[in-house]
Amino acid sequence: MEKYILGQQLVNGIVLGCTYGLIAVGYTMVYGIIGMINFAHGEVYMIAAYLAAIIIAVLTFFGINSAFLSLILTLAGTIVITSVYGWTIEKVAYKPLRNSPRLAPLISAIGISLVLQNYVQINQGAGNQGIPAVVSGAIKIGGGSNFFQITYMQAIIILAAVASMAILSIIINKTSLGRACRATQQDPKMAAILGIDTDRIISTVFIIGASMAGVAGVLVTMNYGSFDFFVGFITGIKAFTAAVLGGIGSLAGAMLGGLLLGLSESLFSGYVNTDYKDVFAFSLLVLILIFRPSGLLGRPEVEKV
Amino acid sequence: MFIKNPILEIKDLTVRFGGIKALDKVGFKVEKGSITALIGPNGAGKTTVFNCLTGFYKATSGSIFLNTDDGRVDIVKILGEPFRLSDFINPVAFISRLRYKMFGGSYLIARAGIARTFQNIRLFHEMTAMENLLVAQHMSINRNLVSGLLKLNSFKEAEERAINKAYDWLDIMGLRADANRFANELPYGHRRRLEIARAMCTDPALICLDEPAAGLNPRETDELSMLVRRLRDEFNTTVFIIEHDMTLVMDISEHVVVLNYGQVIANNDPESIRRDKAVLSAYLGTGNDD
Amino acid sequence: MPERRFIRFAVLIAIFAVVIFTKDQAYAGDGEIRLGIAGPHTGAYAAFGKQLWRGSKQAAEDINKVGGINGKKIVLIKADDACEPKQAVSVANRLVDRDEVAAVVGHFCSSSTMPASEIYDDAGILMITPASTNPMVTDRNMPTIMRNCGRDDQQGVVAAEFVIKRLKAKNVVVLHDKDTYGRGLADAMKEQMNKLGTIEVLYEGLTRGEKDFNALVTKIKAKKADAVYFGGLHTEAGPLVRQMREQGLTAKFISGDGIVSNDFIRAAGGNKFVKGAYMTFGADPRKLDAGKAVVEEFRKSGYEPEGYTLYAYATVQIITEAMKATDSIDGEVLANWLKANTVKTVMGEKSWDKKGDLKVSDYVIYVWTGDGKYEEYK
Amino acid sequence: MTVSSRPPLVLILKDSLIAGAISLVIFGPICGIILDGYTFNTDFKIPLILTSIVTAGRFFFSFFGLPKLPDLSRIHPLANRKPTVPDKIFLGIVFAVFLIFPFVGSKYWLTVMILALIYVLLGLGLNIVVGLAGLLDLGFVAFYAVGAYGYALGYQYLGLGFWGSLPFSALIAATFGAILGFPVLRMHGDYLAIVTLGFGEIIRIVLNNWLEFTGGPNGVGAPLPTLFGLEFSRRAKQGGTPFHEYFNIGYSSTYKYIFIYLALLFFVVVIITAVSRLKKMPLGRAWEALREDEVACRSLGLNHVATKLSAFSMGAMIGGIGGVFFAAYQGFVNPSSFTFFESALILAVVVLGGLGSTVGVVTAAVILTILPEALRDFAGFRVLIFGILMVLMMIWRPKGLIKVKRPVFLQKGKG
Repeated sequence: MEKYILGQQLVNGIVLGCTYGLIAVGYTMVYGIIGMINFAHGEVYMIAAYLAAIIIAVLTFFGINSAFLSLILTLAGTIVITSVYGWTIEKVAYKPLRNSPRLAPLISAIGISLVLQNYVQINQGAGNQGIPAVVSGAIKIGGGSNFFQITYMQAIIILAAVASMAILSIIINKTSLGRACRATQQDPKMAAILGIDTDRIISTVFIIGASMAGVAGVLVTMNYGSFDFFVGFITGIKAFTAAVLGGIGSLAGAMLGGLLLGLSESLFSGYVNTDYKDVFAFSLLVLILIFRPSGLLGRPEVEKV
Repeated sequence: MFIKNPILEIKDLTVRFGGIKALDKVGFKVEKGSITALIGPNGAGKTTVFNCLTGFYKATSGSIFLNTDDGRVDIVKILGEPFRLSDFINPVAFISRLRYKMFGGSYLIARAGIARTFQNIRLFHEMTAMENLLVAQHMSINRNLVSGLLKLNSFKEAEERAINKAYDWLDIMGLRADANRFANELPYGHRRRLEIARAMCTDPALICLDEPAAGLNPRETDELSMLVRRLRDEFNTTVFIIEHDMTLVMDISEHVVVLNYGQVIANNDPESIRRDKAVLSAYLGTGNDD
Repeated sequence: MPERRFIRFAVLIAIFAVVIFTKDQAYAGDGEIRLGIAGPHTGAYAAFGKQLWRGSKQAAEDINKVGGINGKKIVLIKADDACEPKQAVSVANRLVDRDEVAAVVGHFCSSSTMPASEIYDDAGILMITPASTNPMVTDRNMPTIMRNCGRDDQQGVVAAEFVIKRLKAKNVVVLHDKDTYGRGLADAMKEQMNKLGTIEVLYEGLTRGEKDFNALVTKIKAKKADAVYFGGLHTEAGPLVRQMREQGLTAKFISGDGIVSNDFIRAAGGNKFVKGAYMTFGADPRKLDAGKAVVEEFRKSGYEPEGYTLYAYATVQIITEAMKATDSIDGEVLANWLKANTVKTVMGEKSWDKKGDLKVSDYVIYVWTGDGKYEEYK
Repeated sequence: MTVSSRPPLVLILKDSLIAGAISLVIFGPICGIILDGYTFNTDFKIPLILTSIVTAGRFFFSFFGLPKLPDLSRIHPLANRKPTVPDKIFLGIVFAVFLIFPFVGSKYWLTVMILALIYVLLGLGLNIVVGLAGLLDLGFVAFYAVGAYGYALGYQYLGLGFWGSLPFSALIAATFGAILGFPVLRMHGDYLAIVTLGFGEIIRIVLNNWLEFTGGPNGVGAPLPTLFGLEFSRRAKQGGTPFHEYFNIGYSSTYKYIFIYLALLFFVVVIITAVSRLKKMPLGRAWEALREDEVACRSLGLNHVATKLSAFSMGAMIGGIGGVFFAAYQGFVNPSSFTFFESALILAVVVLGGLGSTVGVVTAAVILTILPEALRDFAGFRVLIFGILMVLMMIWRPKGLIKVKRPVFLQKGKG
């Protein structure tokens, strides 16, 4: 029995971790490129949740019910629209503040997230929204009352996380776009001098981050079945924590941080106490940062004298 | 070269960055009241020496001692060194080590009497020249919160003194006009001088100048050499200087230490340094002399 | 020339200040009676704010149709506290001073109701909350603070009795959402259950706003629970019950009036998940003959009068009755009258004890049927 | 985009059309397709309106250029400059307005102004940490909470009154500041930010869960402040005589607010003076130097550890005082008043005001508190508009409303 419970807890943790990771990517990339905490990112995830539900509803209206098809279409549609959101947010709220003190964009980000929350609430109503179970069923390991399971939806989340990580790291490390990104990250001025259109790169990064949030939004919503205009906030904070934990600016770090956070949460609440699981998560963060001041995989900043 | 009364004693100073040895058993002394130059080709480890004795890098091994009029200071110790086995037998040593480990740090070195400037100027850019100098006098002026908040006379007087001292230094550096301008709006040469003034405001026994002439035009360089001499003659501060400009070095310094590949290859007076084969080969590349 | 600029600026500030701060002084509407509808009209709990608003609006319209209160029309004033104590206080002051309301319907969240009630008590204005079930609301003996809903301790008792006596549960898990309402409810239930000699196998709080309770559910599973009591709102109850079912946990799920809303189904993501979930709630007004007509009216306008809608409606009725009878808007007078008399409302006859709580708390058990409705559990 | 360099009309049109298309993608689904259970209703009126507004607006602006906004930077910060005569007049008028306000303003606005002053205090506190010492703190609400609970619990367990618990809470808050300071000393910039954020959350969660001590979500009642044993409540609750009975005048809760307001104003003035003096003192200079360049500070013998800690605890102390007043004004504290959003708001006060500028903090605090209240008439759109204004203000003045001027040091005797 015990080992099945443990297994289940590990599954819970990993799935939760993957969702954090997917969102953390957005934070970590944006931070890496313009060194700013994009507090509105969580809200993009929230918008994605709504879009997912809307698209599903429209699809069923047109009589498209095959799980596979609706999953793909929803993902595609959501990614496109959230990317537009990400792009617009950057243009509207951050680009005008490109060369101003680093806290200015932070505040306008907070403003934007207020705007998005209320914009959605006014249009879609404050109530809880739901999304029908698109994919159901589970892989059971063990039998009788002694088993632990991975629902297909959870499996999809894990796969999606792995896949998008792979794709992203290919983009970043192999393509010329990725090279431009890294160059901009190293030294925007120099990159610009070398003829890299840094504005375009920055927009691209926002688009990528937003589409990751889109993926997370769709899958997580399908997994938990419900959402409201407030889900962006908590998830955002958690994902940001994950990004920092893994070393903000590093892709793998985001994923690792996500998994670590997810596992620590589920194991702590599973075996110790749910009331204090966030306290534990944050204390863990503090401890790790004390011993590795720039996160698990973040490159340590050397004191240049 | 014989040092009768050293202010600085460096013994077997070794610094490793990962695999590479930046410094390898570097050892030399600096005469009190002298102008000593540390030269060597790029990457020879000059700045590393500075960073060690001003506490920004921790030496892998070796010792650094500073003898000021107020006594002898073990630089490595006040930076907080790793515990040794013996500490666990000897509580006193343990406690002192623990204290330095927790509260020690490079700032204690400045308090011990070493001031420095930086290769890439490090001023407080968003503050005025005046404030830069006042910050530097932080230790010497009245820091009592209450008297400050209540603007007691004791505080006013201390502040007055600090301001006057700062102005004196601005005069010496010929920066009086810039007193209330932002540091980052000063021209390059002025910044260099302001940084030296700031260092001097801490009343150091030993001042370490890291390539002070870099980026200065000949005229400014000449002024600088004058200045360095004044620092020593008028304020009897020992000057320890890293410089690439050989004419300047040979002109002002009485004692030259040459580093190459993290090792001292020569340690003598300028004249003999000029004629030193190792130095020549180090500078002229391969050792094919004559 | 900066000097002038300063003085001009300063004078501007002065004028500006005097203008806004004094403009909304004297503004006593004649021929109308104002009621403040205070609740979370924005923010995470706006869903409930909507219920309050719809209910009171309907009531006001109906009453005004038949001549209002002694000829005076009822005017409603929307007061948003977003369930934040800070905002609750300033909105309460606004209602008292600026809008000069005669009485207040609200607030919703107990954590807002308590600080706000201090203001109303101070100003001697009648406040009747249709939703704040936390005992402390009326236990602080404030004469003009009353409630038109049950208390958590009553509700918790009913729930505990049900779980132990009817469901015969052995391993009971008690959960709450760490908030005033939820935790109060859970504690009340726990206490009663312990009195009945059953000690819960697990008592924990989950975090509001989160959606993933899988870890907790797995833990419950490990405890071999056969009943799970949750003190909280549908926003968390939904995902919780869904994840229980998804992990193949068949334990009974019982909660309070925080999940009385079709949003509960959506929060759970489908009827199949909420089927068989129990909850404690006042005798369903939609079933009472008194309410039939009203409910029809709501349904005609395409709105299902769920949750607190009719509570709000009834509260407006109660205030109206009191004002008609006493022809006064003085809080103490109204409160005393209400505590002495019985009022017929859309939810049946209501009467109050000295503290301002309902004499009869008619909590009963409901069960969610598989078709998106809930019905009394016999 | 200014009037001077106007692109050709064709480009403008193309540009606006693109903007339109994008806004259609943005508004279309969310405003156009309203979810209703698992089905939906469509209403394409709103998105179309919005889209056309955006298109038209874009066209208008790129055609006529953006409107010029008034420039506030000429309003000199009075705190860190030798006040000249007009400055003093200005200060005097402002102070007078604040002073007479409670006697002319309505009670509602009085309470709003009390909140505003509380935010001024918080802003001043955070300004020391973020504005002067340059340490980004996203968990400042923690100290606010500590102060508020220090008052409420101090009364409950130690019987401390208002005046007693001011120093008490301030001290506790300062201690917490130092405690938080220690672990985060090695961290830089945004790592510090997230850790402080976590700290704030931890405090809130503990306050919420520790039912036995803090009353958990139910919160704790806080006593009303007293003046020489006079109470401002209708009935005496703390064994004193009610204010109105003492002067035998009719009871009005306004007295209570006036008193809190004036006491608060007093503290604000004191702290503003203190902070503006600190800036001209070694400690204040050390903070700013630390913000500018830590390495250089160390090379000058500045103990960066002590300096950072002092900034943290000093800021925390002021935050704690703010908390005490909040509790006194609220008469009740519970954890839901101390969420992360609160920290964000305080940070907004500081940044919008202009990092390091005292006048800025005051202005921003007043604006950010009055705004949401003034917007109440917009009911549902209130917070939306508030958010939009926040963004616009940031874009309008990225460096904050008020630009910091440095103090000028002249040598006595000589020029």
